[in-house]
Amino acid sequence: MGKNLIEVKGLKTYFYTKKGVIKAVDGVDFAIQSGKTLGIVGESGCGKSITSMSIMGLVPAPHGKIEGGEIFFEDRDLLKLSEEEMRKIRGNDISMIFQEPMTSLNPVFTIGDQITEVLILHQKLDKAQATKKAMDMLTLVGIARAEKIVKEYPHQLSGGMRQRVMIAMALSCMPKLLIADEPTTALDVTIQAQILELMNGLKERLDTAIMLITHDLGVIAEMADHVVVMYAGKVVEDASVEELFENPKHPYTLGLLNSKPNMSVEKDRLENIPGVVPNPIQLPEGCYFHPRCKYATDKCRQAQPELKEYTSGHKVSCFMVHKEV
Amino acid sequence: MSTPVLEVKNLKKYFPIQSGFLKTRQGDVKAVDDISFTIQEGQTLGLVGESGCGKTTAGRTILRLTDATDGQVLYKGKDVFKASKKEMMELRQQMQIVFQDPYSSLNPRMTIGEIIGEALVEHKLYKKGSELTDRVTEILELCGMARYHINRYPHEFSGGQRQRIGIARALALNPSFIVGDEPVSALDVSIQAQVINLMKDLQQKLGLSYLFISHDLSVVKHISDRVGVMYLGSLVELADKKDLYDTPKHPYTQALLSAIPVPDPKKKTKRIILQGDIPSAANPPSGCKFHTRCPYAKEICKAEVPVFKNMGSNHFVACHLVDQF
Amino acid sequence: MKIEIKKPTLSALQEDKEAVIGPWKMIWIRLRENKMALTGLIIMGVIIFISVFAPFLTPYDPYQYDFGITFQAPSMKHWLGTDEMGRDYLTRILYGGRISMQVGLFSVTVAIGLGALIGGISGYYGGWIDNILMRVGEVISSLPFMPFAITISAVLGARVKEEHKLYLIMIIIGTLSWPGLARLIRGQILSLREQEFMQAATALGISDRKKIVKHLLPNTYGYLIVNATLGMAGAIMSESALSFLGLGVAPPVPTWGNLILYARDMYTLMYRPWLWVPPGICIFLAVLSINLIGDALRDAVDPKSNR
Amino acid sequence: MLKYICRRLLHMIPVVIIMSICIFGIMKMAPGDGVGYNLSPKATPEQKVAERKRLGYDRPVYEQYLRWVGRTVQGDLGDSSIYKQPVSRIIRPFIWNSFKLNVVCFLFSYLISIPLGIICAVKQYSKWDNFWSVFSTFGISMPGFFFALLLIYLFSVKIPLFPINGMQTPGLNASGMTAALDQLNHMVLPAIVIVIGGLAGLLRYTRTSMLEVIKQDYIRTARSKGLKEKVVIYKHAFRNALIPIITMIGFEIPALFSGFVILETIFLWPGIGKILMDAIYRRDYNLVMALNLFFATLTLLGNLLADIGYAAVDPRIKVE
Repeated sequence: MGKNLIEVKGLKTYFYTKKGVIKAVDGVDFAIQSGKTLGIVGESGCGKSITSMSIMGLVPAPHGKIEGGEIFFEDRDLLKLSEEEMRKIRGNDISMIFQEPMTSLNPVFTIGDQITEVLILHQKLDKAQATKKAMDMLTLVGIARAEKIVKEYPHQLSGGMRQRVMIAMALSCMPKLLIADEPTTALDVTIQAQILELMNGLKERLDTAIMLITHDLGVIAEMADHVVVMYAGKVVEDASVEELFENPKHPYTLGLLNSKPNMSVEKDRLENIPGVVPNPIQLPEGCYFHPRCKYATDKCRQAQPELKEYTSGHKVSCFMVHKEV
Repeated sequence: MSTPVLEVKNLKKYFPIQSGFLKTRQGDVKAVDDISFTIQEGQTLGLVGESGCGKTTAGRTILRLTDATDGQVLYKGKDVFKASKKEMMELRQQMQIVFQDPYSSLNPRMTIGEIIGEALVEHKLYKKGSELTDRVTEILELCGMARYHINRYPHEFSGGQRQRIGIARALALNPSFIVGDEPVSALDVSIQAQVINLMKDLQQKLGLSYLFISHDLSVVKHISDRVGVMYLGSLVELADKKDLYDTPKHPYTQALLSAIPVPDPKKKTKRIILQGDIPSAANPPSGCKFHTRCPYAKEICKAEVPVFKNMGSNHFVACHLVDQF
Repeated sequence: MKIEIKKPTLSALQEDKEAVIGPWKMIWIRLRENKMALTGLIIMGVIIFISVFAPFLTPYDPYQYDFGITFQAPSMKHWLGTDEMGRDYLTRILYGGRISMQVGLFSVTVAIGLGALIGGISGYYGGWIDNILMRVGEVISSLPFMPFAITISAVLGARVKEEHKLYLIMIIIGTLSWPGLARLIRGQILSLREQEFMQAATALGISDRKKIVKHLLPNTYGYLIVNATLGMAGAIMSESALSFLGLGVAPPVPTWGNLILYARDMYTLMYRPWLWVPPGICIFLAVLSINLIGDALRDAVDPKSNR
Repeated sequence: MLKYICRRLLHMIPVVIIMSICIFGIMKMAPGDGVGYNLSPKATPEQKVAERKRLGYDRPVYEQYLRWVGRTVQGDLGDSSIYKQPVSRIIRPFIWNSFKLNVVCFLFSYLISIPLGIICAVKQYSKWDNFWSVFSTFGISMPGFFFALLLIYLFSVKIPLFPINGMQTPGLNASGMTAALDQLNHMVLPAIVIVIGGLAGLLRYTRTSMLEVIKQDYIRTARSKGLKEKVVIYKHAFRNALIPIITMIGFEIPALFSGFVILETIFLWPGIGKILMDAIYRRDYNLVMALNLFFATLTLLGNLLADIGYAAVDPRIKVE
């Protein structure tokens, strides 16, 4: 076991809206080791993106607020840092790529401007050095004709190319952690394959830890070393990737795995999870998953299960799994 | 083999590119460029391809939602494009469509009852009144919704429910053929499974035939009997599901299949990564449109358009080099 | 133990107790929650009330002159004094409100009617019709509004009877302000036409007429109302400005705009503020309340907040 | 870029043609035959016919139109009946007077409203933002002429700080600095009216477009790079918000001139707005036509400038 690069403990991020409080992230724990990839899986609204924004210190104010918890990054609690200190970490030690490559780049600046901006800011390079480095980075992410691309604007590039640019930009300061929020969801399958291969290759070369957020279990299996499954703002299962796919324990994880048609196993019907994701303002009593869980008992309706170790390195948050019913 | 419900012969749909002061025609986007296939009664044909390959346009042209440039579509032997206004009204009862976007596909100013019942009144099958309400209720219940939903508006429903309403609307006229235009792509995985199961159940109960358009190969595999693969407006391969997925013959299909991330960390197979981006449909490559990205491309591929030929047991492939694989 | 949930509509069941909220009701609820809009609605309500019930609120006739009591200062008998012909000034303001609001309303109706019709035709049919209509709109919106309105009013005004000038003003304001609206409606229809529910309507064999009446138009009402509201504010302003220049509605018919005309007399401007400040405040309040309502409506009908 | 400008100019040709027809048509509808002013009132019918013939009014309308266009293109706008001089010569000083007032106000309202709008957007819902929101709603609801009258009443009549109207103190025979200051003093009140009116609208506009931009994904990207909030707002967001603002500016230039008509009349500022009113009251149709032509040209120029500014800020425009 390596050392933890980042450790999130009891993170709570709430949003205060007119209709009530949304507990977008409600007590989340996980850790990522240097150079490893952690996959965070969950459906829309489970709080996975807000978790990443909390780590970056970019929870949209004034509605959103981090209400509790600690985020240790190299032994420093990010939540206790000043905005000034946090800014030195953003884009430098921790950087991020987003789901929508088409809208994540500023349309009125050239690709070169946007990459060199980070380098000039964090690495204190001058314009010429930064431009050279930017071109190196573009070459690294597999963009030929880098010297031409730096002078182009985002609208002149395809979606796949833009995501490569985003990656080049995010990696240009050699961050220790790269947060990738659904990096391939908006891309076509063949382009997705390109980007995933690129990310895997770069991870090995640069020794960057990756926090990969996705709803696609296939991508997780492909990329991650360790997996965290989230549901309604909570972690429901936490295991190594092999363990999770071989021995999924939480009914939600099971449901997720079974509801995706499998290419290798022919099934007549998909096993689905009935119902819908609960309204974040009126979360059900007890275990948040119980209204959709076919094993739910009275206890599940009343008390909230804790995330506890099931076997070594495999944590589950379910009464049934821990035989506490 | 039963009788074909739908025969598509050499279907073409070109969109003119206009520009300049006088809106002169500068060329064509060949969105659908000469595709042919048939769908048997009670069966599902899956149409897969990446964005911009023309699969959506194909679906809409078949239903005559836009006028075709050339070609023929026969519904149970009747030429759809040559049908008179009156004949078309009858055909509309037989052929329906379910859309991708659960938000824009329902008119926000109409109640669910109006959305589903509208066509029944228009086709003079029912008069407004309790009988109509009963029929609408029946359809709603068939799709897993309830009677009290009738007076509600679309904005009150979740994505999955909206998609059910979309299906209910399509079923109202009792059609026998339905085009599903990415009907589950906008949904979360667990909701996707619900809608796919619903579509399969309805197919069995009502003997429907589907043209299922999707970019998700695993979903298509699950629901289809036969699968066609499109690239830049053309079909490159068309075969029974098992043949296509087990022994893909076109290099594009092979790459596409190998590009899908498999939700099994142990199966990290070596994948074929296609280089480059999908070319623009406004300016497609000469010869075989795939040659710019094909790992096996030869001189002939740049010069000649490959024939879409039957390789036995109705397995069609458009590739010069197919015999070498 | 196992609990099977048969239908995936549980959360919908829970919501069942709530009343059905239609799109219009939702707009109304959002409007009611907005304090600014509420203020606007109240001011507007008062203005409409006094305009409609003017005859019952004052014992005087706005046209009844009495040269014995010209230019009196405000008193208990004449709250805002009298004008140069001895007419009760408050009465003239009350009746002036009627005319100003009418002109505003009719001008907007003309503008909306033309804009919706032309924008609708342009958007729905496209092609060369669209090209020509939009070019014409472009020309009209390139005409500088005030100088043109003044010129037309002066040129045509000389050919029109004084009592018909009212209608001339309405038509001038209306015809000069439709293009912006037409462009908006056109854009709206173009984007609606591509919406999947329009495709669905085609697939269901819904007739063209019904597609327009039931699917297209209801989805543009929101925008129309917002623009009608904001347009009315503009129309009231334009009318008052034209009348102030003596090129709008001509006395003796009172409007808020031509009542301020007294201020062009230096003596009145300096020593009889009650003869020009009250109508000015009336215009300001009317326009303000309409703007407040319009702004709130714009937020309330925004389809993005529907999701 | 040059090609783009040429294309925009080409695009303007039909607009100019239709516009000139409109102007000509309106003037043709004017009462009277426009012959009067060159002749003495006692002119015989024969003299009138001769004069009509000399002016070409006996020709078919389209021919008159073409002749008018021909003359206009050559810079001949006819004679003014008030001033008995060629229109093209007399309007020049008036344009200059309007321009002086306009440029000052224009720069002022922009310099104030754009930064204010940005701050309001950044501090959305703060007290500061609320104050300016209310201010701008009041500002756009206030009829300019009424506001002008109020200012005159308050600051010229009640507290005599500024002159009531005019462009210079009558009888003041000064030059240089004194004259300039005198003129500046006369400009204060009209300038306040215009600046506040323009500011209200523009502030709102800047705020809205800034708010729209701040929501975009690329702003999140900029923040995630660790950029200072100032850089995020003033570099990344503002550059994008500028695109709609420039369009607005294009429309605003002629609108400011338009608003002048009323204000110049109230303040007796000898600019083109005021002489338009004089010309209208005294039926000097050649002058009216020329001024309308000037306003229209200005509008088109404003649109063209906006298009160019647009292309300069938004790299996406050029490739289209």
